[in-house]
Amino acid sequence: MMDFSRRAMMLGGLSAGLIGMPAMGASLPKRGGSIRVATQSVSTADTLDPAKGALSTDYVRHYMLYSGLTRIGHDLLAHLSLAERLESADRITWHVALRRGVHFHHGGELTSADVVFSLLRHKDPKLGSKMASIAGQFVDVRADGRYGVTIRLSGPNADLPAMLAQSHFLIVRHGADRPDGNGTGPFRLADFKPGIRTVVVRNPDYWVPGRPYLDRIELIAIPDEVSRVNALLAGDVQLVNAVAPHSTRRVEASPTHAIATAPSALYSNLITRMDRLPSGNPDFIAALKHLIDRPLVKRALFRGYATIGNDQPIPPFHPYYNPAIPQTALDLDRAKWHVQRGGLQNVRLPIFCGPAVEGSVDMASVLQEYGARVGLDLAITRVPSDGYWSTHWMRHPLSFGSTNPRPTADLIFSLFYKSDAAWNETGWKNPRFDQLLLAARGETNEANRKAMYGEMQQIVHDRCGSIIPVFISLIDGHDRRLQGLNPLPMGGLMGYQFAEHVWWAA
Amino acid sequence: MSAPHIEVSGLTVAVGDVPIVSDISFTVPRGQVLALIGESGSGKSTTALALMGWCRHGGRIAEGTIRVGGMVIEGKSEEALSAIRGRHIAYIAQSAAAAFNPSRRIMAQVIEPALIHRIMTREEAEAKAVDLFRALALPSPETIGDRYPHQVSGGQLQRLMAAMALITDPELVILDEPTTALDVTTQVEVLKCFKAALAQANHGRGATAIYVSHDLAVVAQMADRIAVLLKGRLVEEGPAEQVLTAPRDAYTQVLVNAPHPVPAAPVGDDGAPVLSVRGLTAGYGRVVDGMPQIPVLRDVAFDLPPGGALGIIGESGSGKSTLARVIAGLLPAAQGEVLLNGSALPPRLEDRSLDQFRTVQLVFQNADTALNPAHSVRRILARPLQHYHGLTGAAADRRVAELLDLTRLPAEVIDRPVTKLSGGQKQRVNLARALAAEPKVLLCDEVTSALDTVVGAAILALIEDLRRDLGLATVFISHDIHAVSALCDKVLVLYGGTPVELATRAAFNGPRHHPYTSLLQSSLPTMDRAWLDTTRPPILRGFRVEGLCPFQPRCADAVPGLCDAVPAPLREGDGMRWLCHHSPSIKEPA
Amino acid sequence: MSGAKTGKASLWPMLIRRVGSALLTLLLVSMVIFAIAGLLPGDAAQEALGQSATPEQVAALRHEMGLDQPAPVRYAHWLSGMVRGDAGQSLVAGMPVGAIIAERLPNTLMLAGMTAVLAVPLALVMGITAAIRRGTWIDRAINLASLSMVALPEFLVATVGVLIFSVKLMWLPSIAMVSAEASWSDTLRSCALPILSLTVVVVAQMARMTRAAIADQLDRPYVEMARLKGASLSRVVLGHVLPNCLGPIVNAMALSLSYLMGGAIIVETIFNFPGLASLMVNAVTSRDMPLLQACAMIFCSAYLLLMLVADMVALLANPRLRAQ
Amino acid sequence: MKRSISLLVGALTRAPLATRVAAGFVGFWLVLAVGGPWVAPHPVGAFVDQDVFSGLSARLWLGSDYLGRDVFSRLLYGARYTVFLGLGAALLAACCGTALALWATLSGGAIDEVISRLMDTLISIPSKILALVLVAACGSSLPLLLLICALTYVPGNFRIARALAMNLAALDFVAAARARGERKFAIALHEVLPNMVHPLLADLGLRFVFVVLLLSGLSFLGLGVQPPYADLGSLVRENISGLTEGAPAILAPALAIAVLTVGTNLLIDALKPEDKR
Repeated sequence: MMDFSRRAMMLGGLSAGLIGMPAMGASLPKRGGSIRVATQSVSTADTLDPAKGALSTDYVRHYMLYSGLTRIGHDLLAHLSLAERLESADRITWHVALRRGVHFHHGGELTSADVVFSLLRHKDPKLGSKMASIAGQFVDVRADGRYGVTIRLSGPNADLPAMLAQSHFLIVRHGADRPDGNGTGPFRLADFKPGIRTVVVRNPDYWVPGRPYLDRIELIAIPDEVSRVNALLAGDVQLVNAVAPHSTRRVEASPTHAIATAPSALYSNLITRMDRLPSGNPDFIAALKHLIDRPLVKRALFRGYATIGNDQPIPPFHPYYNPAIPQTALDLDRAKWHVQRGGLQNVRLPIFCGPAVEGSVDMASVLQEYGARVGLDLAITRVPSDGYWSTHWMRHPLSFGSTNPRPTADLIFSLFYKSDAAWNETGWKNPRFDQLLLAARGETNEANRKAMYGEMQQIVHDRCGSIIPVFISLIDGHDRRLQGLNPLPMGGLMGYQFAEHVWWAA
Repeated sequence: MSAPHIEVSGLTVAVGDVPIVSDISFTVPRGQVLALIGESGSGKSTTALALMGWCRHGGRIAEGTIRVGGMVIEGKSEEALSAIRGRHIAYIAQSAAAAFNPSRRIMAQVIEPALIHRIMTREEAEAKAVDLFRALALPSPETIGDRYPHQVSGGQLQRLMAAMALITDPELVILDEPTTALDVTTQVEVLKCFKAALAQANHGRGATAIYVSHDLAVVAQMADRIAVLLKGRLVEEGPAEQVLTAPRDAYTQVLVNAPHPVPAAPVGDDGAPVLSVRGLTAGYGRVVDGMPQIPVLRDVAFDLPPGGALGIIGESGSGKSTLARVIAGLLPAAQGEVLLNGSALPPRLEDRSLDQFRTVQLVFQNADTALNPAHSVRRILARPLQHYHGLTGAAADRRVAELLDLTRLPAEVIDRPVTKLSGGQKQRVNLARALAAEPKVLLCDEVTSALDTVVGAAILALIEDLRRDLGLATVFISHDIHAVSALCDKVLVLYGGTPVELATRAAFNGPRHHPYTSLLQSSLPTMDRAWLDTTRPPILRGFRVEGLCPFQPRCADAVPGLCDAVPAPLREGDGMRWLCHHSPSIKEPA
Repeated sequence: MSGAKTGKASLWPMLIRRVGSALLTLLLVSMVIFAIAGLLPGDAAQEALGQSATPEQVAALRHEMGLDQPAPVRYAHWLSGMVRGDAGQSLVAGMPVGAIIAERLPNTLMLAGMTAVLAVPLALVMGITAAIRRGTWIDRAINLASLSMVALPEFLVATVGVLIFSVKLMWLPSIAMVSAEASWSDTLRSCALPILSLTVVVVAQMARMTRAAIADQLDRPYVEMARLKGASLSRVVLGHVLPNCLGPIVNAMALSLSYLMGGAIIVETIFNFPGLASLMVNAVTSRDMPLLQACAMIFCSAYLLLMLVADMVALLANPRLRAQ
Repeated sequence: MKRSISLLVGALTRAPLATRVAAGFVGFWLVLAVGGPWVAPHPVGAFVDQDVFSGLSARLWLGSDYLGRDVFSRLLYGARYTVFLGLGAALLAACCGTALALWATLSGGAIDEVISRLMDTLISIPSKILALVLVAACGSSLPLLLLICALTYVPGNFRIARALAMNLAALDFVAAARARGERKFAIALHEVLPNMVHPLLADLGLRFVFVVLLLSGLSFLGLGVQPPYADLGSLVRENISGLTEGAPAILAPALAIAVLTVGTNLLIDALKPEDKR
């Protein structure tokens, strides 16, 4: 199990230097080798601009080419990267000291100008940054000498180091309005065809000595899961992400391949809109929560590659997890009682689900199956991925959402559960929750902070219509000769950052 | 005398267990021509093809023996038969237009038998083919082989097919109705060529031949022996002279005393014409100054009194059928008008009234295509009753029964699909459908051409009866000069779309004619076995020149410097109107 | 001969007429595409910014992309560009549409071409064999086999192919990796499975049409005549029948082959083939109208071109039409 | 109608063995499509097996699928969608295509040109992409699926029907009807259409196969029938990862598609009248 004891590091004094990556295989890291990696998403919108990264392929590409100020480690905490120091007294004004002697691929040393440019460009609406709303917190970003940067926030936020670890905030060369891959990352760009492939070669001048190990990586995307696994097994690619749970048997059956899995905070949740009826009826929500056979979902849908959830977004392995909340379980009698108490017999509601949300169609099937037994008529409406997020997600009394792991509990709660959040999926409003959330940001006492987050979890579990049956584990598949792959809960392919850590032991 | 060249005994060809022909036996001495004669469905083609070991429609030689020369035909494998077909036994099909491959050059097809059987090199075969073309009197024998089938005329194709058959010097040639699809004028040429070619075949020794035909007069010209088939059985076989002059079998006697139509009582030329055609010009393609791009009919005019009968004759392509289509409205005229009861019929279908439709009824040539194969007799007849008279239900049923009775059809055919009727019955239904409209004018377009002689004669007799009983004015379009001259009050002769003669029946049956009419009449074969050898050979010089006499290039009586220089005048007199420099009575230019 | 001359003379009006109706068809296609794409929820700006975008951001990007103009204006703008030969700028990739297409068109053409090279002769052999052996067990076997081929979902065919040839035997790659640098033999090997899968998809229909066209001719008198010359059935079919049914056969083939351009989406997906069909799907999901229109125009042109070629072949194969 | 049924039965009792077998298969599927759900041992979405992709057993005749549901029951439900959607779409396409073809043929000129161009338009937009757009725009529903499948195959049917109608329109019985003063509609309905039935029927059989295929292709793209229901093609698609282990969950629906489509076509082949080829 992971060790979460070193948690004070979220504050100013971040753990210095690099994270020692415990290798899974026995062999020692080795230089050389060329691999091909396949992720699951592809688009003509594939980009070299970190700010615009939207898909796993983008994140992987960006982490290969660029470096960030911080990065998330296996302890789920932020660690320093290009920043040598990242400090704040009030958590409003932060001081960054940059590592010296770091060079861009096309020459030129990394300076404060690059960082200021890279952070401020997110605020330009024309750019279309994915992090525009978060970057709104940057009231001011100023160069402080050649290697120093001062960031002033609109309010206290202890999680800035973790936020900056996201791929969107990777550092590009100043003045690069359309970044072309010129970064300080472990690999240099050799070929890029949007929607087709990315080829990178080893950056010999990488600022981390000895890294990376591989000479060349070709990154492609194979959206079809069966094809992706077939390509792995056929030896056409050496590493894939998002292996479906029922495909793991096939990978494990191959003597030359293995899967790498990590529990994660990724979840697909059933969203009941609380500002409408009957989905806002507490009895309706309670009935639904008791209609879900979580072990069945874990077993049948995810073949065990999941962690049972309890209708709140913080997974059991998270530092702030509240273990005191009782687990909700399948209870048809209780569900029926709620249905009758709420006068919900013969309610007919469509559940919007689709391939856009992993497992949603099958979870809806489970729900429909059990719902029929207690008198709820839930009709499955499967809609295509295309347009799902703009037209269906949160738009109906019952729909499914999917939330990727976020670096901090604050981010998850702020983005999806705060009353005024744009993505307040259920549309609930809980003043106590909002108050706790704001207080936790400025709270310096770690124990108090944990207690606050614990109460927030209890409130979401009891009152919110976000139904989270399980947290879905991340499953990568790889050639056994590819070593050093140490899964990270933040995302597949070691939180998309595998490139500089793995080596080829042929 | 040596053993017969062909010996067929006890031949039975069957499809499944149903015999098509049974117990056929005959012999043919080497070098002689045996004619197989009978009506359609009598099994004459089946018998002839069995000599090649070939059975159509899944048939097989069930019983009997066939010997050609020393060769056993029955029971041979396909490979062995392929070695004989086209090499020792050759076949000349009824319709050369269909039997030639439309997409390959003629020469390639003519020499193919020689190449398949590897008896000549390509060069030798082509040289021989050119020789045969010459012998068959084909125009430009050196180059005609380079053309495609659609680029030569039907009569030429039929001769080219003879060349194809003869190129391997076969010992037996099977001719399957080889002139049936041809005009009488062309038939004469082709028959002459065939006769000469057969005699010259096999390096002058002459080929043995089987000549299949329904036309006794044609057979009389060609055959040494005649075999008569009826419903799959051989009823009489013997020397041609004997069969033609002293037939023993009752059926043969019917054939020999060919049922010529009984002349109908003429109808007086009095009363206003029910149908008049004035200066009619029609054709296909864009119309410029009243002249279509491809003119088919030029300046046609006639009158038809109520109850009268007009015959229209001419070779194929002369525009006979087009005339019927123009009157019926299927093809709008470019110029001129059609008057019905004195008032002009709109040229286009869309502008005609229901009553105008009803009054003029067209009976199509081919009942096979004119009757919708998806329908029953009842539905076909009920439709016009409902359409014109609003009759439905029991009233319509009664009228349908009446129509069947009127056309001498048995009542039980009423619910049969038309595909299950015989040819004659179909033509009667075709006629009944027209009568259902209760028309005043009946346009009969070659209504007997697809029928056997006897059946056709019965149809003609029926139409004649109906005309008399119902007072129908009838336009008879036909290539059968006998029938037209017997039945019609007036005869219009078309040549290349131009009316060259319009004669009363008396005048038409008289001795004086337009040269083209004379040619048509003299081209009709007779039972006289010497007829073919005494007819005049055809003439062809130059091409038709617009404005001049259209028949001039083929006219035996054309006067150089006159006919090829001055447009022919329209002359009138003695019950005739004709387009010629010659006066019909004298053979000198007038 | 005069036939050849008049044939040439009548070819031009026909071609001009065809080009005219082709332009009409292209216009119709672009209008239909524009209209139905208008039904789609969201637009390129929204899709590009994703879920997190604020309305102000979307509005700004929309203005940047010119999406704030009314639909007819955008269509007219696109059309006028098209008339000048400018397919416009991709809204999403920020590159000229022509450049994106140029990346993929050769791939699709190569895949379609190679499939045609394999499928057409195979279909001809199957169809001709079945026709020659009409009514025998060979005919029935080919009929059954081709029907079964038509009946199997193409993703199943492709997946079975991958499992056997890539995963099990490791003879062929499971994904198609085409790049300009790869040698011909590498490309061929890499595309072998997609080509085979597509061949299975199209060959059956072509073979059935070939057989039907030939069988239709076998009852013609000229076939009997050729047989009575002593020609074997295979000689008759190859030498006599085939030239006469070239028209319908080529037509059926052209129809099937036109499917290879835009219909190959499933094969492209399974083999990760960078072709036009997946590009078009991509254009739909990212609401990239200029790209979508360009793909539609290419598919439509390919279809029209194939049909034109088919008609020309039919015309040239038929001396009667040729001489008109 | 009664007459055509008795004709069919009569034809079948006299038909060769292969035809009767084909008819048997088709009849079997029709019965399943209508009655399948009543026979199904388990509800279509019920999770009845702990194991996934299990083999044949006495309890689960055709094993379990990728989620542990009963394959046999799902197959019975799936047959309904495939048969009815397939037949419905093929029939709809045939009706529209033939009606347009008759209209175009008998009108000729500009109307023919416009309809033909419209058909070209429809045929040159890839059907699966059209489906993608329409489903994204209108949401997935059975009527929409039916419409998409029908729309896809209208042009193909139109081409064939137009060629047939052109040939028929040149025949004398159509000229006879025109000379009788019949209106276009009556000519199309009474004279031309009855003679197109058999070739169109053969075409219908093939279109049926294509629709079944298109449906499975659409399910591949996630545009198919709504879960927990699935047509046969979707069953193949959702269980495709069982292919390596040869699970009945994928083999059974694949086989079912083959039997259904091949059977339909063999039956239609056999019903072709002898005198028309």
